[in-house]
Amino acid sequence: MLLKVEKLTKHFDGLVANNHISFDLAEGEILAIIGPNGAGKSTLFNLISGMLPATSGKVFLEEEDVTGLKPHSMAERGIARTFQTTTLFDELRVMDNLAIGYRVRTRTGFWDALLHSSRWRREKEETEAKVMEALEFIGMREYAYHFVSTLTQEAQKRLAIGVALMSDPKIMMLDEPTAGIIQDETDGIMELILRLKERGITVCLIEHKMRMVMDLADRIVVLNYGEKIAEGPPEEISCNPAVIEAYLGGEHIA
Amino acid sequence: MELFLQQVFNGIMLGSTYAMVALGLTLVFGILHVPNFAHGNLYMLGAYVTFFLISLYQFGFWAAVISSMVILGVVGMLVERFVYRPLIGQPHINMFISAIGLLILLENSVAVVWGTSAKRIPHPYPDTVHLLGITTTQQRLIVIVAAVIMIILLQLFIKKTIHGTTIEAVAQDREGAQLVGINVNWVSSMTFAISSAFAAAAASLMAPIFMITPTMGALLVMKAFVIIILGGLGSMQGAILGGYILGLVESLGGGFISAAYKDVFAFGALVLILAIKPTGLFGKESN
Amino acid sequence: MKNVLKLGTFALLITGLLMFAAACGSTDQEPKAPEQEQADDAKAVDKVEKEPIEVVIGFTGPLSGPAAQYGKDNVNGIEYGIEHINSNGGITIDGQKYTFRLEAMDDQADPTQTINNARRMRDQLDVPAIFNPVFTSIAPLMDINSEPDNEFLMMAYSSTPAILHLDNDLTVRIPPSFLIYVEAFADIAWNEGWRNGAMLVTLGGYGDEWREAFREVWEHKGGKIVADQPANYYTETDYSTQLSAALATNPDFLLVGGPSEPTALVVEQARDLGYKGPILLVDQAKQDHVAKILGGTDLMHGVMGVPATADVGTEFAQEFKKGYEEKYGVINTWEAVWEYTAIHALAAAMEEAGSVDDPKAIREAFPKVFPLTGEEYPAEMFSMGPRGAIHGFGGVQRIDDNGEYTTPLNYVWWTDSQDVLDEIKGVSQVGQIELMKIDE
Amino acid sequence: MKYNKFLKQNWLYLLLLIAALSFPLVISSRYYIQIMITALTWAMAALSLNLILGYTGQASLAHAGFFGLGAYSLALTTKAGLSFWLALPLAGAFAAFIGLFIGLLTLRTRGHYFAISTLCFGVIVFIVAGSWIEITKGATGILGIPKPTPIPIPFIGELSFTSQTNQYYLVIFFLLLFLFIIYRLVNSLQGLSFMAVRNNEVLAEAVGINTFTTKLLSFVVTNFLVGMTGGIYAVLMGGVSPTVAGSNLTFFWLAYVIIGGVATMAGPIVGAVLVTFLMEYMYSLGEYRLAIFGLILIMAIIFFPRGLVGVFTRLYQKIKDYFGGIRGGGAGQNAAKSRKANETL
Repeated sequence: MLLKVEKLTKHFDGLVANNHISFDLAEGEILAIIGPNGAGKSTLFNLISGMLPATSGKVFLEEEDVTGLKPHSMAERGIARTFQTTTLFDELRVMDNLAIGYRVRTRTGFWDALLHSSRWRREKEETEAKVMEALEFIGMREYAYHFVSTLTQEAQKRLAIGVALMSDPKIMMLDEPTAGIIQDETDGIMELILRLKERGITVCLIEHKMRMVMDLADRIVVLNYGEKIAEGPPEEISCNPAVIEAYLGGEHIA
Repeated sequence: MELFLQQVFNGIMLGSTYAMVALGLTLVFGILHVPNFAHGNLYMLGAYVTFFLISLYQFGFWAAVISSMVILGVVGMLVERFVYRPLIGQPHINMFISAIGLLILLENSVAVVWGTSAKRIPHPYPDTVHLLGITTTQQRLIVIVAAVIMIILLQLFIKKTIHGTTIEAVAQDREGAQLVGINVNWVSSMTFAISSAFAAAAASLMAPIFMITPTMGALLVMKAFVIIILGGLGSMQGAILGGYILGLVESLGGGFISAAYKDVFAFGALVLILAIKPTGLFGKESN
Repeated sequence: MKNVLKLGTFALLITGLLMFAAACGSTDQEPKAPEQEQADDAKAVDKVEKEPIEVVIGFTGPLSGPAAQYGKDNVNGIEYGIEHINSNGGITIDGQKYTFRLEAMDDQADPTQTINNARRMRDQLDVPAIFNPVFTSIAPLMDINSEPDNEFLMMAYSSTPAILHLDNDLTVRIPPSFLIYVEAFADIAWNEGWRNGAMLVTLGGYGDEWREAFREVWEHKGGKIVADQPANYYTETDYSTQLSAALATNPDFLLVGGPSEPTALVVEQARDLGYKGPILLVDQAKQDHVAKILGGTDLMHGVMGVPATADVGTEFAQEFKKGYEEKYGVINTWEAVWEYTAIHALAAAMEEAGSVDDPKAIREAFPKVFPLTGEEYPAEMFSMGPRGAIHGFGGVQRIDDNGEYTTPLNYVWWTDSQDVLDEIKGVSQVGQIELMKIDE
Repeated sequence: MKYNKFLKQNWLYLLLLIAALSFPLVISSRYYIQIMITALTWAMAALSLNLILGYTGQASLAHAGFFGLGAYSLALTTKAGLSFWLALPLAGAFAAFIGLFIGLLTLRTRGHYFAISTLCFGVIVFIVAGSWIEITKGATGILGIPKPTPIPIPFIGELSFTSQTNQYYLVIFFLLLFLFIIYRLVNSLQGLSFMAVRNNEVLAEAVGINTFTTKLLSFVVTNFLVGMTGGIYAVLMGGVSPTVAGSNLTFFWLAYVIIGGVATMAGPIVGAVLVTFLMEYMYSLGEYRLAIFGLILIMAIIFFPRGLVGVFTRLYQKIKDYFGGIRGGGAGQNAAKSRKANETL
């Protein structure tokens, strides 16, 4: 098992956001996490990636206990993530954003920078090459020198995936990669995610667009009120009564 | 034992100033997130206005105190409108710079207008009082009592009036308050007015006991920041309690340990406590 | 477009400010450009009655910030002195008349700004002498006042003994060392039979040295310092904490002091706390100023400090006091008195040296201008020590239990020679003079 | 060919460098040279402040505190007989070392909390400098710091630092050194980490940057540089007193950075030189001077939060766009913003 989540629990001031959630992530698959608003999906992401400390429960990456590690250590170990509201370095250019994404794989420090050591030169060239490759991969070559704030929503979503990709992750956790963009553009992002899979990257994504989830995911985990209520392949989930109840119930309340 | 009681009394008296100044500051920093570093200078301005009214226009002490509060309230509103409101949405350091600019402006303007020599307001209540082995003056007792009354009045204002509850609403949820139709700009203005008026009240009450100088608020504002951060941003109870505690710590620490280093205790405590709990003693974990 | 507008507004504002600055500057007498001065000289030669030449004297010190009033007292003294010198026709060297003007610059007691100011005054106004009243600024000035072709006379106003440890040939130290008061206070206190002293002196370079010096002298006598509770007189507003702690030790006397205003507050707060014993004031605080702030001597029974200048007793001193208060709206302090006399000494030294722009010659001529006595000056100066210290009295005065000032005691401190004492008694206008020897 | 291109791109900087180097040769006034020495010393302090504040986004208000630590360290070591050239890096190292501890304590806080926390530390340094009389000599300070040890030069004699002109060159030398260090640091992958932290700490952490150590590195380097600056200041003034650790200095340096242009190489220098000269020029305003400075500061931050360098770059770009005319859409806007990004790759 690449990633193993065991009974992960999070309380906020007595409020239970995640309750004993367990699931596995196999190498090379695309796992989708779905659930109504407030089901605790993003909190779960935050717990796995180390942004929030879990109240209890454990996370294993390739059998190693990685519970409670800082986000940067998780990134170093190969878990990259994106955020629900597109999060980029908006004061910097596209290429700088990507270069920062690769920073975790480089070691250039104060003295290297000051003395222009061989490592400084090597890593600079390495980073340049990686950036070019990533630009190619996300299809944004001509935007290299643009500022993030001048990009369209869709391009920003692509770039966010590109930044996460830069660290050569084993697992990419994408939090609603298509939120806030139109249908045509969604297809482009879907295609990008499939290409990630082709590269051998394991994907774990939170998504609301059901069609996309059904097309993409190998397996689905369903959360409701912080509990896991179902897990299985798409066709099984789509006719699971508990899931339908959760979604329909949710609709009714809304 | 007598000395101990005397120092406790001194501490409470000192704490009254701290509590009132910190309370005003917690309104603007804790609620509006404006790091009003010039708060101590508004305090100083309040003392000068009182001095001016008493010495030039022969106002009675209490009339001068109240007038000074009103005038500083207006000054506070102007400060909010022209110094801080234009900077909303910019990096937080910008408001800091603006506050420093205001601090320099106020301190030096006062020095130009009223001169740099220390000013004094004659004691309205100079008689000495003996109490439980403590010797003090009526004025000091009045300061302590008046501070308590004012703090209670402010609490009542915030809890019981519409204006007060809107401030509390903005404090708890700025966007939410905006959504339900509260005019946030107006609330900001009013908060600044109350905050400055409170500083003026503190300064005016102290004026007959202390010297009035253009630099009288410089260290005070830093202490007020220490108090509200330790007491929890935006928490009025925290500010009040923190104010009295700091007053006591200083008078007992200064009296029994070291007078030269007494300020180091307060500032050192802040650095250490923030190191252990980066969001302050009563700060909350954010999601 | 909006940015251009903003930039325009900003530029306009700045320009406005600068013009305002220029306008304000021009209300002062503009320093003469060198060419103009030469032209004046040329003209002067033609005339039978030569036009007086204006000599600019420099001052840099705190005129804003916490120590601003201290700086202003100094400036007032020098300025008042210059006014009198000029109204008496200035000085005359080789038939040429010279008048004076003071250029006072603010440095907020920040040594960096002190140096900048000094450079500026040397460079643009060609000042032959610079007054400074802050020890931490005087020291770096002594670092640059001997540069060849750029010398200036350091007119140092500091009673700190440490100043004489700095070797400098172009320095004049104006006030006497405060060690006089330390010795005198200790003597008097000891003779009164007091043994336990509590100190509540200001923090800062001056206060620190004062406290330490007094402790040394007092403990040497066998007395005890039962409490040492320093407070920063420039920033603190309430001294109850320190006072309560100091008074709890039941001292025989209290040594307090810093600038006069906060010192008055300390005296008042000490009485409020029920202390009725004697209080000694360090020399920075001025007794009659403190009394004025406290509305009389009611709270000051048993206070001992540096005498008020009026008690030099001469007609001139009375006139000086009145004139000064009328002109500046504040009581004249010791700083004002010493600086007033010192600028007269400087003018006399220039006349004696026959030069207004050769600091070395002026400094060498300095010892020859004394004595300056109470008939014409508010302070008396008798001679100059080898390291540039002016020899004037240090005096002590007490307020008795009825709130009346007693006759001050003055000390000849630079020598133990009875002859010198007799000689001085012959010219001095003051009453009681005692002998005391302090290292220069 | 290559040199031609270099000249074309950097003519302005070369011109400024030549102007700076020839300044004391052209200007004979000791006053102006002194002001320049002051301005450039403050520029050094502002440059290092810009590293933590501008590039890393952490408002350290303990800057004067560390400046003071460096100054006192140099005063004590040179008075004990150590050569200036050893004492100076030691002063930097001392400030950096204390900075490491204070960084460990304070860098966990963010935004206003960090600012106030560091400000408190600055005030502590100030109080201790004034109160720990045994070491610091209290408010009087330490006097008589010897001038830098002369550097022997074969055949010519030696380079001493007693003259004002040589002191000016001493300052210029260190200013250029600082510029070099900060330029190299900022324009590297390490610098990119700083900017990532400034721009979005959460994201930076998520993409694998250890934001805490990144901030700590920036803080330590900043304090090393400002500690050295304090040492230089101490030797130039020949003495130190607690004023060198006063938070007023921090406020002024902050003003230089902001007025000049935050997160730009030139900004702190432009700000320091301009404001220092402006304050000297406004001298005749007397007491009004500081009040007006306060007013200028407020207006500057409201109208030009990006500082003068930002304004000039934009104006320059506008003029270029106007004459260039047929540039691709959006290019002008991008280029105008590009002052914020640095040529990293």
